[in-house]
Amino acid sequence: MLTVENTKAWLLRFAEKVEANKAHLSDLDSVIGDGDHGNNMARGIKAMQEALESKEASDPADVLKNASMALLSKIGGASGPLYGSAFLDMSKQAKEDASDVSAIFRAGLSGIQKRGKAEPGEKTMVDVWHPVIKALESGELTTDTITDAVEATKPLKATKGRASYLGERSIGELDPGAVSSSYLFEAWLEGED
Amino acid sequence: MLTVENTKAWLLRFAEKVEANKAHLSDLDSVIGDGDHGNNMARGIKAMQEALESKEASDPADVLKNASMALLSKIGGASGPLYGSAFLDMSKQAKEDASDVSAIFRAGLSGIQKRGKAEPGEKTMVDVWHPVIKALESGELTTDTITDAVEATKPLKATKGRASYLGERSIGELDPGAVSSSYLFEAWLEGED
Amino acid sequence: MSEIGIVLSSHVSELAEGVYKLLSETAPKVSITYAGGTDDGDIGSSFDAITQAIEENEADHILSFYDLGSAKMTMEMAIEYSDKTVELFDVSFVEGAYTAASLLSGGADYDRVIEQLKPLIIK
Amino acid sequence: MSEIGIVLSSHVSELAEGVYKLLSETAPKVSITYAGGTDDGDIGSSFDAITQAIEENEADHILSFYDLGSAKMTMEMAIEYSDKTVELFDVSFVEGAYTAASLLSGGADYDRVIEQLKPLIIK
Ligand SMILES: Nc1ncnc2c1ncn2[C@@H]1O[C@H](COP(=O)(O)OP(=O)(O)O)[C@@H](O)[C@H]1O
Ligand SMILES: Nc1ncnc2c1ncn2[C@@H]1O[C@H](COP(=O)(O)OP(=O)(O)O)[C@@H](O)[C@H]1O
Ligand SMILES: [Mg+2]
Ligand SMILES: [Mg+2]
Ligand SMILES: [Mg+2]
Ligand SMILES: [Mg+2]
Repeated sequence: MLTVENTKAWLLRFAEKVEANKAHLSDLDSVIGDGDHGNNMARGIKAMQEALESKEASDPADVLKNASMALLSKIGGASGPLYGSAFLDMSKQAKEDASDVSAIFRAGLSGIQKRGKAEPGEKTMVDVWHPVIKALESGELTTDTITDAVEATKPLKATKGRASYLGERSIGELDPGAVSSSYLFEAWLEGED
Repeated sequence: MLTVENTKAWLLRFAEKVEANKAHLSDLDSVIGDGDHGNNMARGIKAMQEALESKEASDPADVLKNASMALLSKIGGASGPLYGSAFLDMSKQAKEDASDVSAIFRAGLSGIQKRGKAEPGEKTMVDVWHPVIKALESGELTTDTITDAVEATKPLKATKGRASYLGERSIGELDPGAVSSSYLFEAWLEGED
Repeated sequence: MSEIGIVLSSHVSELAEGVYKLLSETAPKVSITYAGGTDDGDIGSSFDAITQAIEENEADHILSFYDLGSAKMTMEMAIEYSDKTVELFDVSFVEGAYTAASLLSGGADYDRVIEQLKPLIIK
Repeated sequence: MSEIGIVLSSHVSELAEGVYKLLSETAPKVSITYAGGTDDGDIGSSFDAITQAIEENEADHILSFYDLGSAKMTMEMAIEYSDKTVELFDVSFVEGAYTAASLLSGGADYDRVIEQLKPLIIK
């Protein structure tokens, strides 16, 4: 069940993790992209934090919508419209039913895929969202699921996003967006304890 | 027969005509291009005049080569490398044989075509150079030949250069480069009187 | 003014401005607006800047062009939030936008522009 | 530094600089030089500026990209006057140059770059 409070708390934990790993995210991105994913995400979550503090939210859907707008407007990279779409569609689903968390995350994934057209296996954030949501739906989500999903992006060849320009050369590295997405789910799990 | 003197005099007459018709050339170019052909040519022939005055020339081939370099460096539009190639190849041919003027012009045309890959009928300067040289070779070149060649570019559809982006819409207008080329040949004819 | 406008979305402010200049020279009567880079002037795309480029365009029917994928996705979001009719083309950025601008400036109609853009689809 | 360099030739100074920035972000280890506009800063191409971009590039083997036809022809003249090996690609300007820069930066070899540029040929 999402509430205004646990949603805010979750997103703030997410923000902390991104902030703490900003340099790591950019390093990953500099190998198979343009090296800005950490900066992009840090800019986005800063705006998100400000929005969470300053904007009224009468339900968790509002919280998610405010986060969406901040991430969309401020990230500045491909991950901006992707996280923006994810949170927008999570917000819509939360409006319908704030109790079904799996369905909310599932809506987020479908927002990402609607926007970015990536299927699992293309070495994007989808490769974390997809297995994590499956595990969540069957009640088996652990930090291992998340870590494994991130690791599994290494051998993949990128066929979406900037890394796809590298072709075979993208093999052997973690996908930066997969890593930042893992923070979102880890932050969620920590609230479930 | 080309000499240093008659070559210089011819090119200076060409320069005068371009200067006098600068606005006209740009107007024509603004209809089916980007409106700069007059400015481009004026910039080029100014540099050419300066080169003709300041640079030593021991034979007509040198004169043509100096003109080539000035036009190539300063015109700034498609007509730069085209006139530059024309004069460079005319210079090479004049080096071989300064007495055969038709062969010199023929070399100029082949320089233009090597560079721009245009065939007659594509609504470019080639549509003036080609019939004019044919007339010259058969000893029948008159100002009418030149005027007719220019007029004949009107109904053509451009398939080379910027005007080609207009497709059918390029039909019904004179080609600016055909007009500037006509000045070169009129200036030549005036020296033949 | 042409009834159809053009919006450019690039990752780099200079790139957007440069394409704008190239197009404007040949198509002074087409409304062309652009967004380039993030709000801080970094390389990236700005939802707000793209939205503004769409809104400031004098036309209600807009053909839009982008350089790389993320400028496309941000543009798509902006399109969803806009009331105007904005079409996004997966064509070569500079050449596609230049073709559209030339044709619109020459008075070509919508169908003709679309037809000429087809061979430039590369994304 | 990659052994292969990239030279950009555009009609507009900002456009050349913008593409340079886009490429440099992703390919800091590739020598990329550029020429844009005429010597007076107008829209057009400069033989001298293109020649300089070729000579100043740290590589002797260069892949070159241009926006419109006249930048191509001026580049061709500059290539004829240069001692370096400069290859000119009739590909989409921004996307082609970005593809080449990414691949070179990732350590791809010449053949791989050529192969990836093929689908981007549009001129
Ligand atoms: N089409 C797409 N679908 C899903 N995820 C994508 C797509 N394109 C890029 N991404 C994700 O975005 C991440 C890169 O984000 P970022 O560096 O912020 O943007 P940019 O590539 O524009 O610099 C990638 O690691 C990948 O996970
Ligand atoms: N490929 C080509 N072959 C021959 N002539 C050409 C070609 N492309 C353009 N031209 C000529 O160049 C003229 C335009 O020159 P100009 O306006 O100076 O250059 P730009 O088109 O770059 O602005 C056209 O009118 C045409 O005669
Ligand atoms: Mg990035
Ligand atoms: Mg980026
Ligand atoms: Mg012109
Ligand atoms: Mg021009």
